[in-house]
Amino acid sequence: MSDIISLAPKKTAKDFVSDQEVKWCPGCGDYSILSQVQKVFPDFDVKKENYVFISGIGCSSRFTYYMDTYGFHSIHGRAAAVASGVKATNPELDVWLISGDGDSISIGGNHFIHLMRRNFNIKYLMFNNEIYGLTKGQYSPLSQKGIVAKSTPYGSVDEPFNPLELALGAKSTFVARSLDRDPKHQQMIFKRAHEHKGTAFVEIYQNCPVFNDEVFSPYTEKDSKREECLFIEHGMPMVFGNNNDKGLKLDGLKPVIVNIDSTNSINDLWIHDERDKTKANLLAGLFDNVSLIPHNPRPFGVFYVEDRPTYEDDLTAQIAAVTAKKGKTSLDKILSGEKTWIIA
Amino acid sequence: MSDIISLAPKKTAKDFVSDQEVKWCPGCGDYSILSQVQKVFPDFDVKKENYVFISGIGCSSRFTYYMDTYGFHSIHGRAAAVASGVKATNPELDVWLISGDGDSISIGGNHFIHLMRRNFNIKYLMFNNEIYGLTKGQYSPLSQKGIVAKSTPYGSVDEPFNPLELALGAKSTFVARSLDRDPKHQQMIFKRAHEHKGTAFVEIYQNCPVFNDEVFSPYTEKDSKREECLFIEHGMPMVFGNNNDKGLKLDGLKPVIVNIDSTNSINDLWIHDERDKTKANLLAGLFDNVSLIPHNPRPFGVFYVEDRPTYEDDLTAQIAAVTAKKGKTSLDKILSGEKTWIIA
Amino acid sequence: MNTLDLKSGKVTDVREAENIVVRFSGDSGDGMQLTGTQFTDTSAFLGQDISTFPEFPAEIRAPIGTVAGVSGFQVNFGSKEIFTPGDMYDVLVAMNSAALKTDIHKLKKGGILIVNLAGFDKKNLKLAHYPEGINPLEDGSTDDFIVYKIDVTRHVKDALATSGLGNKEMERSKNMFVLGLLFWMFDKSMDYTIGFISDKFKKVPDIMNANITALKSGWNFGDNTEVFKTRFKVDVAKLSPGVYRQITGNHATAIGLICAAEKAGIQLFLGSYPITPASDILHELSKYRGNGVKTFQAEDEIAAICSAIGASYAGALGVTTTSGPGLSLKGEAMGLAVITEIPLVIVDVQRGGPSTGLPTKTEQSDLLQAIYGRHGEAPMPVIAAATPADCFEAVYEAARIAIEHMTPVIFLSDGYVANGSEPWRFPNAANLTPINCTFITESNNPDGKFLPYKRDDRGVRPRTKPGTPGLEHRIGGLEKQDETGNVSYDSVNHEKMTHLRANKVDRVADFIPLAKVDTGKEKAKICILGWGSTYGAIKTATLELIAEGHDVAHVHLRWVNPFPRNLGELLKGFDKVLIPEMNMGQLCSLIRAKYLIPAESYSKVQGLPFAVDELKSKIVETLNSK
Amino acid sequence: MNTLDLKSGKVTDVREAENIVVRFSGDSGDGMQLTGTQFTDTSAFLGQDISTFPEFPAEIRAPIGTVAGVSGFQVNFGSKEIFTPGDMYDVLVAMNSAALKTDIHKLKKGGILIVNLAGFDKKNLKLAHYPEGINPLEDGSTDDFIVYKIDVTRHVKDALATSGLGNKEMERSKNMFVLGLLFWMFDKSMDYTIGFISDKFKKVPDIMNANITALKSGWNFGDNTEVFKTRFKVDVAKLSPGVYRQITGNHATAIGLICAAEKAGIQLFLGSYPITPASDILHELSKYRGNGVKTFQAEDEIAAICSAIGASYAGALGVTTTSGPGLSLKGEAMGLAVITEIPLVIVDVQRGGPSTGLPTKTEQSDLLQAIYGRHGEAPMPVIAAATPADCFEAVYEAARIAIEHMTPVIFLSDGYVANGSEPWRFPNAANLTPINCTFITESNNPDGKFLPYKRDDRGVRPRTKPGTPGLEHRIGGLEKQDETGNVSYDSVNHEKMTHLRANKVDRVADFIPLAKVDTGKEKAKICILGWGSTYGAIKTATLELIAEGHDVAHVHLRWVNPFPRNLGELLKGFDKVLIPEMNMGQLCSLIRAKYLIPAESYSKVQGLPFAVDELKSKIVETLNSK
Ligand SMILES: Cc1ncc(C[n+]2csc(CCOP(=O)(O)OP(=O)(O)O)c2C)c(N)n1
Ligand SMILES: Cc1ncc(C[n+]2csc(CCOP(=O)(O)OP(=O)(O)O)c2C)c(N)n1
Ligand code: SF4
Ligand code: SF4
Ligand SMILES: [Mg+2]
Ligand SMILES: [Mg+2]
Repeated sequence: MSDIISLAPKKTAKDFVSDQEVKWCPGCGDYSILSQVQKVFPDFDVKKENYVFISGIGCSSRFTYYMDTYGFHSIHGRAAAVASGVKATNPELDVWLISGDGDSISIGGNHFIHLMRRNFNIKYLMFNNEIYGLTKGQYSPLSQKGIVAKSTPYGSVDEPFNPLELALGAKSTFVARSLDRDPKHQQMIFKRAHEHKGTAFVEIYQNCPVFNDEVFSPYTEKDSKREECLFIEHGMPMVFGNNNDKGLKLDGLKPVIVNIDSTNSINDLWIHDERDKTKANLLAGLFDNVSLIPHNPRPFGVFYVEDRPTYEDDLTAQIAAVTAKKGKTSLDKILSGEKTWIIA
Repeated sequence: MSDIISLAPKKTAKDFVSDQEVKWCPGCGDYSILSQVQKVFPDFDVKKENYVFISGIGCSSRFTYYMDTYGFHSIHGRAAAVASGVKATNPELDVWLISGDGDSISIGGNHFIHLMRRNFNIKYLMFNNEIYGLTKGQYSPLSQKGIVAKSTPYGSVDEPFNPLELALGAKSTFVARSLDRDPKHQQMIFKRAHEHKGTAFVEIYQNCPVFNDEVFSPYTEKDSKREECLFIEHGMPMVFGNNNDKGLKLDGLKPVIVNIDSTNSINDLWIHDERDKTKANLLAGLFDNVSLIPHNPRPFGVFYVEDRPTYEDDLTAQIAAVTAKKGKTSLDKILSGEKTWIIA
Repeated sequence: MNTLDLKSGKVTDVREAENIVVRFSGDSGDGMQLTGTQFTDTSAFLGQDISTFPEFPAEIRAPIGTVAGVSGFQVNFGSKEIFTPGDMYDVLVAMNSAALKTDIHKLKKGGILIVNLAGFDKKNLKLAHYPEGINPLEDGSTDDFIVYKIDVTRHVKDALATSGLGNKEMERSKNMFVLGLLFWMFDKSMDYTIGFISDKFKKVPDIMNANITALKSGWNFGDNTEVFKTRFKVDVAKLSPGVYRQITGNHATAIGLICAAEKAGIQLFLGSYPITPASDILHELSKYRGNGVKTFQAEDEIAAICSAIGASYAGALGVTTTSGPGLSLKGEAMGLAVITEIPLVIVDVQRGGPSTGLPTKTEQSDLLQAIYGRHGEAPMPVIAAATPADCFEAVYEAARIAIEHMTPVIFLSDGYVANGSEPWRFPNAANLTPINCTFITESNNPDGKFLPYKRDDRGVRPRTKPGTPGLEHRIGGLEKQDETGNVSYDSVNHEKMTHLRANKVDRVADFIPLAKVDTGKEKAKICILGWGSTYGAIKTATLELIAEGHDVAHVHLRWVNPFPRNLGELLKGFDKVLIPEMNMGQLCSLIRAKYLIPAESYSKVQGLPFAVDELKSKIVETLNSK
Repeated sequence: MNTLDLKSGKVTDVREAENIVVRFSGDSGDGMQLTGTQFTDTSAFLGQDISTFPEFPAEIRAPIGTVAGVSGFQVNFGSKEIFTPGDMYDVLVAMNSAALKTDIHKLKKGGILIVNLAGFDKKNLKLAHYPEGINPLEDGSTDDFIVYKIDVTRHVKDALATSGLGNKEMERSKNMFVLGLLFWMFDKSMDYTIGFISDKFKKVPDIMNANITALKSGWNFGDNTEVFKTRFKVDVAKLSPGVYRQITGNHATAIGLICAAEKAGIQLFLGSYPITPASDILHELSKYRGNGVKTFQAEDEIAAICSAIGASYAGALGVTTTSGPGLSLKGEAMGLAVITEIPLVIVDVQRGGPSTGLPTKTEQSDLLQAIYGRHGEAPMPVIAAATPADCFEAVYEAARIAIEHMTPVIFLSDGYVANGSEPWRFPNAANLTPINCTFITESNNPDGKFLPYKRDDRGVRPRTKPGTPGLEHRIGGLEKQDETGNVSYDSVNHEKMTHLRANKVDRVADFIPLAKVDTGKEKAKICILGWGSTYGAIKTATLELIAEGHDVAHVHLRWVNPFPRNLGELLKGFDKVLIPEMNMGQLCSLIRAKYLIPAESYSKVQGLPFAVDELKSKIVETLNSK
């Protein structure tokens, strides 16, 4: 939460709608994400002028134009670097980074991992459609192996990343996953991300009806959703299934699916602890292809939260400490240096 | 191990010494690594001319010049990309990648993670001295937070990566750690790496006496080594300590240090399973600062091994499958395409 | 002339024309690209010369009905040689109000305007931002044209009433109705398109039949109703005899690379990162797994070029394809290829810049970057394609020089030639220029160690392949000692190597054709010097001006670095030199610097090719200026 | 002249000299850089003008005793104005055989050679690759010089016999002995260096005392022994009166940036990735946390420039520093800064290229890349520093133009000025040119929405700071509509914006000084046009030639883009224009292209600055050629 308390009348979602025509394809999952962001913003104690959206290039990155806030639509893969400079310069700004799967983890992979370790207080929304939308349908490093796409007509031979594992491996302090088709869940996650002081990485499954339609449908469609999704919540047991009749248990280091019945009570289930990195890694590892029999459900929610000083706070503190100790050097002193001589 | 069986008389370490003067500083840890590589090479069933060394830029990357093999000293951070092209083109070559911590995970971070997921059969030796040697002493993304270095005179505010966690998060199929001052251990690890079919990532703690002297001394000096190092071996219990009197036990998901005595027998210890990714992550997470009391020992050895098809094998197989199905199209057919017409 | 119609027996006004420009314009979802392509292919098949210009929005699918969402396809076909898609249209098909708004200003006076009435209802007019109450079809603004208002939607629905398809599906055939109508109007056979539809939808017979029905009812609509007064007759072209195909620039680039690698007897490796308008080369090449072509979709442009460098090092023809922003990222690695003297083809399909700029528009603004865009003295040859089919030959040449001269070569294409298409009298594989790729297998130094930087008389170093016994050696980005290739910080050696590298590139001029006048005569009053995709427009303008009695000549540069040996001399023979470029005068500054002649720049930076007419006026104006 | 020695009372030959060039040369571990710096600082302190040239190997510490490991420090000091570190040395100190081998060829005939005998034993001779049995001190090859062979090692050990230090530690003071000797020879006070040693080793008194003892025994050695026949007397220089300091180019760059930001009233943010020879700017700036300077060591050069762009966007002066390979990587992001019209200073400390090239050597070969090295039409101003101290003013100007004209600006330095040093009459902070940085706080559009791309009469758009209520707006890399800054794919708008951006940069010429003759007169027979670090050598050559009766003039270009308005006119006044550059003629091609004058290039690509003598011969040769 920002330290700045707004005195102005409460804003509404509409206050965050810019005058630019939204140009995504009909049915694109991006619409829902835009709308949820616009809906939760009035709830934050942040002055409108302090929001800054920074994006890379991709369909998703056009997001910036649609928010009536400050916005910078930068270049492909570099939003994290631009945002780092913004936040380092002015920590009071509430910086949101919007990026696609390609933008984030293909060309932007280096800045992505370095942002995670540095932990600037930036909210990172990655729209994952497992495809390059804007360039019309090439596979991305998050596309499933074997995908037939424009640049790989015989099926890709690329093993995809597991983006949450990657973020955790890069020392992310906040890792979450949500879905375009679940507005309430998104809103909850955006609020949690905003509360977190540090880089909050949120992966959002986003359907691209044009180039990769329905890759996430098991998780978004009514008839499969409750069997395939595991909605995790801190301190709560891991329950899923059409009738909330299934659960995950930990057998040593292995998650096992159990039926909740007379032998397995809800009390035996794995209780989600979002502060436990090992468990967060285990959860992130639940990444089975739905065609496997049997297979684990896919978790959604906040996987992991860690308190670690932000980069900008440490930097500010260092500046304060050095200034306190040595004071500010005057320009004239800087110009003259330690040793001078006079020519008469 | 390469498929190619050499018929020539067995080579010796000397056969791999090039005619170029070695130009590292006196006492640099790089010397030992060079020498261990030259020592193990004759044991591999690979023709000398099939070895290719590819490096980026840094003190470590000069390695290439000192091996009497094919070598390509490329540009800063890009060795992984160059090596991928080499291996994709000619899978028979035995490709070794040499890189520093900055080269690999600062500027080269993106190629690093993508190489891990693609799993080309490449041996990756990362010389970690937690500093930029060649550019004379700036901190690297692996330097400890607070380090005073040329570019951060008041102590760095950068949280470092844990390189093994990063590699695991990026889907590495082979992750190991060794030390410059332990020749035998290095040789063993290089052999293991070479046996692995896939990208084998080996981090080597390497002392830079000029710019970051003794950062790893707790792990290399006689008087502390056995207390601070945990040498892990597949199927073996995790024992360490001056008298082999300490061990690691798993308490649920938490590693705990125990004294091996009447209450804790060696049989209760955590047995290393290099095929278990969760445990590999736990081991990689043993990354305590030695100044902490108490603190975990630092593991050395092979953390994780996974069998996954290599990129080049999948690519070759796809080419074979498509060729088998569709045959090779003649140039004339390619030139004419499907539809032509005649002008008389 | 009034004449008996060929098929129906009705009397219609049949106009004969040498060439006709048709523009299909509609919403991105209306299938205009497909319609245009079918119309083009049919014309080509019938033996007419053609040139096309597809234009589409940067958004995948901008909101339906808006100006931002308009997608256009322009084709110029005729019985004479065609070099451009035409400045103004004879016929404009506008599927909705936004399309009309976008394109009407380029319809010739007296030209034919065909509109789909359903696209002009209140909603569509509003989406196109026409002021409330204004309908361009009714306010007199289209009076200069012959307007046909057709309720395409209704006709299609009528025709498909019994098809069992839903409303939406029926509507999708709108474009086929229009296409059928155009076929009737230009008396073109529907066979080609019927074949295409049958093939494309063979698994969904409902859709196949619907499309064919729509196509035929379009034809019949023209044939049966009395609405249309005019048909056109365009003769087949007097093209050189031979076997032809239709090809786009990107497609020609892809197969040019395949041919070059196969002719050289080496693997083709493409390291690429998708980017508009270059991605189609990656898409096309990825289809050729059966030929062993290795395409590698890298994580970014830097990895793409570096993987290609690695591939070339390992013995392949390494290629990387990109557009402006990607080229900017490749600069450092290009320097590595220069100093390691490794063959590499860098394809840059230029688009509107700077920065992300205008991704789907064309421009020639990367020329100076191609020549100078990396640190240090890092020269490399640069070649540019003149037309879609010329992409084949130009990229083939690029590969030949790269392989035979051990150097990276930049091949410049642009959005206009990349997406445009033309008929191509493709060569026989056997007749392609041989490419000599020799890997050295034994030391070139009788006295001992292999000398990887010992040059032949062309200044070219030997090519090795890792895996060759006895030739183990190291290369890299640090300055290298002459001959041995070992690292050297010696001052004089550095200067020597800098000159050796520069000379090697300069001497490529000995292996390329001399410059010559393409159209017109030597020592004319004015020379129009062009490079790249302005070729067609300049040639057409020159031809027309000569026909009109002006003393104009056209010189086209294929290699922009090095220049042909005789270029200076040739240019000095003209009174004036005018250089039209889709940039701010980049070639012009190179020519002025090298030859000290007062060449003038004619710059257009609109993301659009030159129109022949604007070129002509500018040329005449320059001729008349003192 | 023979004269009574000032202090000792002995009669020695005291030579008066206007200036003297001393070269300290030894192994990387011998402390030559420190020795040279102390000698330089002392000379400067005594009021002499100086110019220095440190040269060191690319390896951190190449094997001891080898030629690869030689580290040199050259200083030219004198009573006249000094503009270069000198071509040839009057005095060469060679600490070992490799040093002699590397540097002897530049010792003047009759010059003084001081050698450390211990560095000429069998082992050292072999390490320097002298043939078996050959010792350059004994084979007559040094007969042209006055040679002093001193067993420095032994003398030092003798002097420190009672110090209680070990052998190795004693040996470390060798360089101080030599320094003391040189101080004696040039009659310079040891006070400055004693102060320095006392300060540096205040925590280790043993070492402090050892160094001071060694220094003094060097002096005494000169004073007491009869070995030395010659001492020198160099007067203080007639420099303009004022307070001086000693400064290197990189240091001057760092503080220039601090001053610019503070004068503009904004934060200074440096996003940088280490690279030789630019890293010292990062090191220096990172010391100023107390002044709120934010340095950010990025993961790579792309992140470095992008973070700087973000910082400027957020209200800071964003700066990024690098050398050639890094500049190549920044091209794409530079285009983003161009189209978003954000202030940004890009510092490129040029080094030998291409690729990794010669990292520790100097070159001017990034000029054309600075001007053209990015895709699309992406112009930006480029300024270059002439001397170490001039880095301050040039980078300050770069920042001023960046901030006041809302544009990225490239500041070119090079390894030679970056590491070289000179006395600097530094300015008062109060007298620095003001820099006007205004952030707009209210809409500039009376009729409504804020117009982020509405320009003032200099063609400059307003600067905003996120956090300002009511001015929320979006910018980015897609082409933008004039005034509103909204995305626009309109053709005519694109051309307009391209011209607006170009004009804005061109109009910077209205805010920079006109070109003028630096030395010599207008309309001389020949103009030597230079830019960047060739300044001193060209000026010296010009002065000497004029003194020798030649009609030569020197024009120096500080802004290489845009050119000063009168440059063409000025240059056309000369019969000939010769452009010496440490590249293959890059400025030359710009001048020829722009003004169509037959400027000739004089190219040197040896990773080394021009020698005055070679310049003079070339100038005379050009004067005499027809
Ligand atoms: C340097 C550079 N390389 C490539 C491109 C082309 N490009 C634009 S967006 C994109 C990928 C888009 O995919 P993603 O990030 O997943 O976003 P989406 O469109 O799917 O939302 C690519 C390759 C570019 N604009 N710039
Ligand atoms: C593009 C580019 N940026 C920066 C550099 C400068 N540089 C060379 S090596 C290096 C880092 C070296 O550190 P590391 O990779 O850890 O290797 P080490 O020298 O410690 O072995 C840097 C920053 C360069 N050569 N190229
Ligand atoms: S292409 Fe896909 S991701 Fe892009 S706007 Fe269309 S539906 Fe959305
Ligand atoms: S600087 Fe450090 S890493 Fe580099 S060669 Fe010297 S000791 Fe080794
Ligand atoms: Mg995507
Ligand atoms: Mg290192």
